[in-house]
Amino acid sequence: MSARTMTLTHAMVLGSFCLGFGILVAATDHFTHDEIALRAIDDLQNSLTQVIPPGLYDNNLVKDAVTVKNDEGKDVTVYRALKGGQLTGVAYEIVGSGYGGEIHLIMGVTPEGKILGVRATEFKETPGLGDRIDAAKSNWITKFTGLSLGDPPADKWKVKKDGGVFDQFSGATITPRGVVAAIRRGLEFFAAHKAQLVETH
Amino acid sequence: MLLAVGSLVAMGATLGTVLGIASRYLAVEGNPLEAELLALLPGAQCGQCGFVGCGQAAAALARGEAPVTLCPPGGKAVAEKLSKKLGVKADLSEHEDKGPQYAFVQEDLCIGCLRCANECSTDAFIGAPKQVHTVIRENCHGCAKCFKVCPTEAIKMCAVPVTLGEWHWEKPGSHELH
Amino acid sequence: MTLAYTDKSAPFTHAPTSVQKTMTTVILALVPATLFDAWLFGWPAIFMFLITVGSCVVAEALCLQAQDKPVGATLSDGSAVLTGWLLAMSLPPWAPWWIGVIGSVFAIVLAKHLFGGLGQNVFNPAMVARVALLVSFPVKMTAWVTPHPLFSDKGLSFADSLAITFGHAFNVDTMTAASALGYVKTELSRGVPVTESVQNLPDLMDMAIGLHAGSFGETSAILILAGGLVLLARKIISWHTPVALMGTLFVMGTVFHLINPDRFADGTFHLMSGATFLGAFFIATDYVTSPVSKQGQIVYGVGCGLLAWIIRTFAGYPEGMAFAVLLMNALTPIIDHNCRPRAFGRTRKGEPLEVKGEK
Amino acid sequence: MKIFPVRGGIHPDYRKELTSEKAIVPMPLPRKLYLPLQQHIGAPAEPVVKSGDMVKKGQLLARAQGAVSASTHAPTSGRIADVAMVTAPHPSGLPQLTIMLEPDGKDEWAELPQPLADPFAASSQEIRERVAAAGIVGLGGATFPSAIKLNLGSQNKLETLLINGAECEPYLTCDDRVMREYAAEVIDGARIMAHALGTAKIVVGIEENKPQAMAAMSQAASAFPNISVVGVPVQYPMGSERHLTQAITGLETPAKKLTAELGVVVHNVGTARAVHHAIRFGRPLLSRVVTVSGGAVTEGKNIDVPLGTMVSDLVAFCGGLKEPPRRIVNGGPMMGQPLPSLEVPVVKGTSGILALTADEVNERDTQPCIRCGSCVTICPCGLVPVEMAAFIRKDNLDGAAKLGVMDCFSCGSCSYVCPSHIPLVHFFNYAKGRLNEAERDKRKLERIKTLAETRTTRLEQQAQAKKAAAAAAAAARKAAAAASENPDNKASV
Amino acid sequence: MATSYKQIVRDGLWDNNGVLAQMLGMCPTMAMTTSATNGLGMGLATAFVMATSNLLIAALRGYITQEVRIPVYILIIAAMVTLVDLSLNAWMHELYKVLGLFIPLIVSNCLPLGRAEVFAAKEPAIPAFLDGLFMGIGFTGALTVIGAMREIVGSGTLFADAHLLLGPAFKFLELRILPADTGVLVAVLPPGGFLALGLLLAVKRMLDIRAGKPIAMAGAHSV
Amino acid sequence: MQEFILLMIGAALVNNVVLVRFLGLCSFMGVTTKIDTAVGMGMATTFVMTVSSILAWAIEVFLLAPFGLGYLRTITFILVIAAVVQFTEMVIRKVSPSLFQTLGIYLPLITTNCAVLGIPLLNVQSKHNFIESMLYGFASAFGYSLILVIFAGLRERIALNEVPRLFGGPPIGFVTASLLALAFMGFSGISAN
Ligand SMILES: Cc1cc2nc3c(=O)[nH]c(=O)nc-3n(C[C@H](O)[C@H](O)[C@H](O)COP(=O)(O)O)c2cc1C
Ligand SMILES: Cc1cc2nc3c(=O)[nH]c(=O)nc-3n(C[C@H](O)[C@H](O)[C@H](O)COP(=O)(O)O)c2cc1C
Ligand SMILES: Cc1cc2nc3c(=O)[nH]c(=O)nc-3n(C[C@H](O)[C@H](O)[C@H](O)COP(=O)(O)O)c2cc1C
Ligand SMILES: Cc1cc2nc3c(=O)[nH]c(=O)nc-3n(C[C@H](O)[C@H](O)[C@H](O)CO)c2cc1C
Ligand code: SF4
Ligand code: SF4
Ligand code: SF4
Ligand code: SF4
Ligand code: FES
Repeated sequence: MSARTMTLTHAMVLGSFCLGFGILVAATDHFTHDEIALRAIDDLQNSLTQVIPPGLYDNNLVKDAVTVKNDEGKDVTVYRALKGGQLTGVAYEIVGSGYGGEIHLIMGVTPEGKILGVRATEFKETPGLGDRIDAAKSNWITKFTGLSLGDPPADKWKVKKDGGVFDQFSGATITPRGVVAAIRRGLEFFAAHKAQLVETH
Repeated sequence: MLLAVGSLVAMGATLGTVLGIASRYLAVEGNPLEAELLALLPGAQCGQCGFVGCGQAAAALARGEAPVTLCPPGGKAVAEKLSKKLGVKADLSEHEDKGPQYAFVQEDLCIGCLRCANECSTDAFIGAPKQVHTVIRENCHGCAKCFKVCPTEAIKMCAVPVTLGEWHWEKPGSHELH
Repeated sequence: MTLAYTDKSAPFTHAPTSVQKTMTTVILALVPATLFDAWLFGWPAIFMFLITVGSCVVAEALCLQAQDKPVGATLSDGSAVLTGWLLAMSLPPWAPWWIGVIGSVFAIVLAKHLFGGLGQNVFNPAMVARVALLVSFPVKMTAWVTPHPLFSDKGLSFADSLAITFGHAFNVDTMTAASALGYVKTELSRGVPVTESVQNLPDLMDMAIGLHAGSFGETSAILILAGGLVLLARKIISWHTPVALMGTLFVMGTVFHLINPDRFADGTFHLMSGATFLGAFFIATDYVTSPVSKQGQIVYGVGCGLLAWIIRTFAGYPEGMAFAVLLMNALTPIIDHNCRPRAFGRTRKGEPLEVKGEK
Repeated sequence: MKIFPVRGGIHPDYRKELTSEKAIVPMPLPRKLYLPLQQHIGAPAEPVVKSGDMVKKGQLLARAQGAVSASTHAPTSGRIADVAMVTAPHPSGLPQLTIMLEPDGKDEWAELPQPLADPFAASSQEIRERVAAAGIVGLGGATFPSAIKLNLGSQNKLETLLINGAECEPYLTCDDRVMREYAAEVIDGARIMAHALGTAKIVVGIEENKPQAMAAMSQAASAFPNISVVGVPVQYPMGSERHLTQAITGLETPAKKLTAELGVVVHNVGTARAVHHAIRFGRPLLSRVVTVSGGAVTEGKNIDVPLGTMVSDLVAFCGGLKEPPRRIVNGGPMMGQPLPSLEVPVVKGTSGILALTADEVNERDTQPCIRCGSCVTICPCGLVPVEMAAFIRKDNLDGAAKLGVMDCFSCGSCSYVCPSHIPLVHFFNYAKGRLNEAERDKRKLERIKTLAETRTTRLEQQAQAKKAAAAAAAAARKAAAAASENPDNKASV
Repeated sequence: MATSYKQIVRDGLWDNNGVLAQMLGMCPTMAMTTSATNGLGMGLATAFVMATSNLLIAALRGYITQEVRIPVYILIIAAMVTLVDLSLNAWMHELYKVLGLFIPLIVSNCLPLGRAEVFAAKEPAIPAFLDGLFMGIGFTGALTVIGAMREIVGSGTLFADAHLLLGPAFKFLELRILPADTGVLVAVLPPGGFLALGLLLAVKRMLDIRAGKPIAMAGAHSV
Repeated sequence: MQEFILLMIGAALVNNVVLVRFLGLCSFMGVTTKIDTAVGMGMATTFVMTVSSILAWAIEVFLLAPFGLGYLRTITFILVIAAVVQFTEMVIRKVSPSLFQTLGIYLPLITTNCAVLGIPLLNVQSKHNFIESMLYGFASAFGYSLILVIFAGLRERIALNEVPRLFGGPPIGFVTASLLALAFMGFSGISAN
């Protein structure tokens, strides 16, 4: 075989394998694409219902979303719960910084600024120490339900070690500190953009 | 979908071409390892390894078809070097040197047949036909080929004695092992 | 007969040195600081110390036994006692008994005997244990207590002490205090500048004498220093490692403090806190895990100082010496490889020197 | 004179007080003398006498052979009893060809060469020939034939003759005594050597723990402005020529080179005295001063011993052993060779015979290396004994060679300080032996290779010639055949 | 040069186990073994990919030229992985949520490629398939054991959250070995991973010595 | 500037590829018996990792993102990396046979060195731009090489030890890696503040 046809053979072999497996993968994508999109929506729905009690809304939470810029200029997607056209609550993602990096949380708030619920969705805190912010591991995170900016007072929105009211976990103050701060910022975000969020379309 | 398959194929074809071209221009001729191995062998071309000379022995080593302990004249030292070069862990303890040897012609038995001199790969023999032969010790590497062909068993393989100058200390602790 | 005389080459005389003598000297140098801290922290500290040293010795004996090595002869070299001793000195004085036991297993089994025993470990056993404990039990390992001197009115009764070490009757939390480094770090993370938080710490004199919270052996800088000077005088250690280590730490501290006093603690603070002296004189100097040449020891010391400062200043853990030592332990083979003395008559690269031009 | 610092080294317990005040006494003639043919570095000498010959004192017994060698002479008059294999004063315990001489008790001198009337008028060549004829070798321990060293001036521009009176080995006091008692002879010998070498300056380096020797030598040298006697720090191994050169000149001898490259030649005091005897009286080297010492010897002495005396006779002269020794050492305790027994002869290189007790030797079981680095700090050669030994333990000799084990001159300092009592020097000696062996093997293999190649080409040429011959023969045959056929053809046509 | 089936099974499960003998696929072995359940999940996904890719490679190897073989093998493996990833996401979403993170990483696990080069490229399809399968199962076993070691020491539990992976029926597997909050945290952190594997290798060696097998002091890589 | 430095320190030390991210472990264990080999492998990997970070960035930005082909990411990245590696292999084989001899089967294995795929994926995940991708790829590879060399140094020393029989070879290697990872935990939490 001449060197040139040899080169061509390589190209052909690799090309045809790409063709075959490309088709295989693309076909799989074709058949799973819609299904996967649905699953993603389900997931979102599931986490939203954790912070907004099911009785509070009759709309499609996932669809009823607005985008608001926060203080840092980042877009925040806010999902709105409506019951009979009336706004009953909003939910949005907040990010705190913990020991192992960012902690992603989702929180629900009533139009009055009271917390409906908070859940940690994604974090890399140390197992056995910082992971107690996970509702599956401890009920620590549920204790925020019902609180608001004034309750407790603003200067008490801290962990006990820093002179606030919230328990830290023994030996892991950084995680709770990050979470408490994030929730407080989340409430402040709501307060700042309340007008924008509450108005119904 | 078409896009996905298309771009993948294009990529595959391109990479295949690049590799094909590369394999053409970057081809390696011969086996460089072989030359390196050959350099390590004694080069006595004595054939004790079962190959026709060191060149073939090196080729076999490079192909992995011969053990690193193949070369008796090279002894442990060469075996160690080969195993290092090839990254092979050889059990060299088995390969205990019998110690260097040299051929000694018992003059009363030698009939001057010249077979030994013809066999010797290093021309270590002096003597003419029908005359008693002797071995130049420094030229003999103890391969014992002459020993094997001598019709009168006039050749003795003797261990090279240790002299004061060549003696060295044993490894510390090796006494306890004995 | 022949072998009996000629089984070994010269020299046929030997300096009066031995491993046992070396280890014993180091232990003796530690005694004053140990006694002081035993008094300062009372019975629980004494229990913890005895448990740690004891379990190190037991662990060593078991490891030797398991490998059919001579137990008595090897134990008497004193290295296990010393490892246990230094481990105890780097633990919180009121640590529960199992901290000492688990630490000894880390130190002796994991860090030492898996590698072949005395002289063959690549990481400092005591520091491996300390770090593994710190990482595993961050709560217990950062529970420093304020001084409770024996025979003083703050001193604890024997029974209470037993409860602290062996039970959980006592709520240690009520008397904990942060170590100086930990305090400054926590305060900084809340936005309190260093200049302010150091105001609340004991003054330098108290820090030097040791009247403050800290690990069992770190508090009394002066007594540790005295012990270190004894080692220097007896030529057990040389000045290179400690001086390079403390010098670097001090320089880094001072320079950055001058740049931004609110963010960076000053050099003296770095020297006086966090077991700097213990680390510089007794831990970084561990023969086995540090470079053998003087040049290498200087590089090693500078590395330890630099890393300790970086970890103390920027990283998650308040205490950096142990990590710094371990990290430099890891670099020791590379340092040894590159910092060999220049051979007589050769250049640094190993080529024979040029003959100097004729005069 | 400014003394330059020297790196490394140790301060062992010197124990010189055992013999330092013992004046040199002559050894009575023993019943039999054993004179090995190789008492020097280089090729063994060739015997010129045979069993039964009668010889006179100072008569040549064996002649130097080859470029590097030294002759041996009869230390006294008597009968050659035998020339046979006798255990060498060497740790191997291997035998060595040795001339045995039975003294007749008359101690009759042979006819000696005429002394040089004025050595300083003689040529360098002449002095060297005299020194060679006298069989003088370096008495500082290396036993290198001195005549060859005296020739260094022909290749190098020499400035200084350094007389090595350091005697840094513990126990040994023979050089000390020689300097105290025969200072004038040493100085004269040194002047003769300097003349032969062509050096203007002579420096005598003496460790500062020998004040009397310093005084005696200074006194003897006071008449000669070109000679300076300097004290050097008490620091083993100050006696090593490279280190002594560095201490005195501040210059570092490049590896694999001689101090001569720096313009310095080093000779031992004993060598200088032997040269004095050879040139001024025509006497060959027949005896040397030996320190007998050590805790196991009844009475330590400095003795002028006829070469070839059995060590057992020497020890008996010192009152025998008072307790069984742990080691018998030929030389000092740091660098000396252990002897297999007392039944070996004193040779030219024997500076001391030590019978050491177990306490003095202080041997202990080896413990694991704790990497204390002492060996690295003290190594006067700047090597890393700990790493070299670790490689050698794992039989990685090439690794050890890369670290410079061949630069190690076996001074023993590292073994001396090692708290784990690791026989470091023993490891290095072993490695050096193996590496030298490998080097020899390699040279031999190379030789074999060329021989084999020569043979192959020879055979090829022969084959070619044969083929050519065969072809030529065939062609000739063919031609002949053709020639013979053609007529047939022709005939048939 | 087909290898006997018995040999394939033995090699995969123990003698030439991917983790314990060849020491390939180390990354998931360290990263995915903070609990027994994680190890199990990762192992199963890998086993599936290995079996199918080995099968395909062995079947198609006649068409592959030497110069492009590695890209082709990788392509096949990557396609299989993507296939698994997408399918799980679409149709077994709960399982996907547990395994999802690990799946793309299988591509870069060197064990499948190692087997492709060493085995599938030389042997017929069926043995190749079995080799992939049993190597995968052996891999799963090793990961599960390491995961269990780390989980017990580090968190005091065993097979926590197994029901998420295997279904509610497997809730009985979930055990608590030590009292809550008494774990040695370092075990679930990076150092614990290396240590667990080191100890496991020593255990394997001990068992092999007991069984009288020759022990290899080095891994697959030292030829 | 400061953010680039932090990015690089983070990639090289704090989130070290080998000890924290657990990527590239097979070659980490395989080629670290000698310092020289480790240096060679480190250089080869650094080259491949930097180049593949750049190529992956290009594929992501110019092909996958604009056309919504995210599901082809793994397959395209790995394909390109495999080709780069094979190319490197041919070059080394040609240029330095002895290096080829020592790196042996590791060269093809760089392809499956998870780090070489993992780092480009992390780049995409962190939405790094061109410069950041390149720096991140290079710094990670540097961290990888650093650990390789340190570890090789440790193993060379341990090779001189009398390690208990059960632990000789790979087991003690892993124990050493464990302690090394423990030491590197000291860097955890390094941040700018
Ligand atoms: C291995 C390890 C993991 C840690 N993980 C966390 C964590 O997930 N969350 C946290 O807040 N602190 C974590 N820490 C940080 C220490 O526990 C730190 O000392 C503590 O958060 C400081 O708080 P304190 O004031 O309660 O001592 C961890 C520490 C270690 C050693
Ligand atoms: C470590 C060591 C120590 C030495 N000590 C002495 C010594 O104390 N006195 C001495 O004359 N030669 C000593 N030598 C030998 C000298 O290096 C040198 O060979 C000798 O002085 C040359 O003189 P010579 O040829 O006259 O013997 C020593 C050598 C070494 C390697
Ligand atoms: C071998 C051993 C290991 C232990 N490990 C831990 C541990 O990792 N963490 C811990 O908090 N207690 C440990 N303990 C202590 C007991 O479980 C102790 O009762 C428990 O810590 C309760 O103490 P506390 O709740 O008062 O802290 C251990 C005990 C033993 C004997
Ligand atoms: C000066 C000196 C310092 C030492 N420091 C330590 C130490 O920090 N940690 C330790 O475990 N052992 C230490 N040792 C003891 C000994 O070297 C240790 O047990 C070995 O590391 C075990 O192989 C020290 C010994 C000496 C002589
Ligand atoms: S045995 Fe050795 S020397 Fe003889 S031919 Fe074979 S390789 Fe060459
Ligand atoms: S043994 Fe015989 S044939 Fe071999 S080299 Fe010696 S003399 Fe020649
Ligand atoms: S002196 Fe001995 S113990 Fe110290 S480093 Fe050297 S060999 Fe090791
Ligand atoms: S014996 Fe060699 S290695 Fe040891 S100190 Fe002397 S010169 Fe150095
Ligand atoms: S699995 Fe990551 S390099 Fe092998």
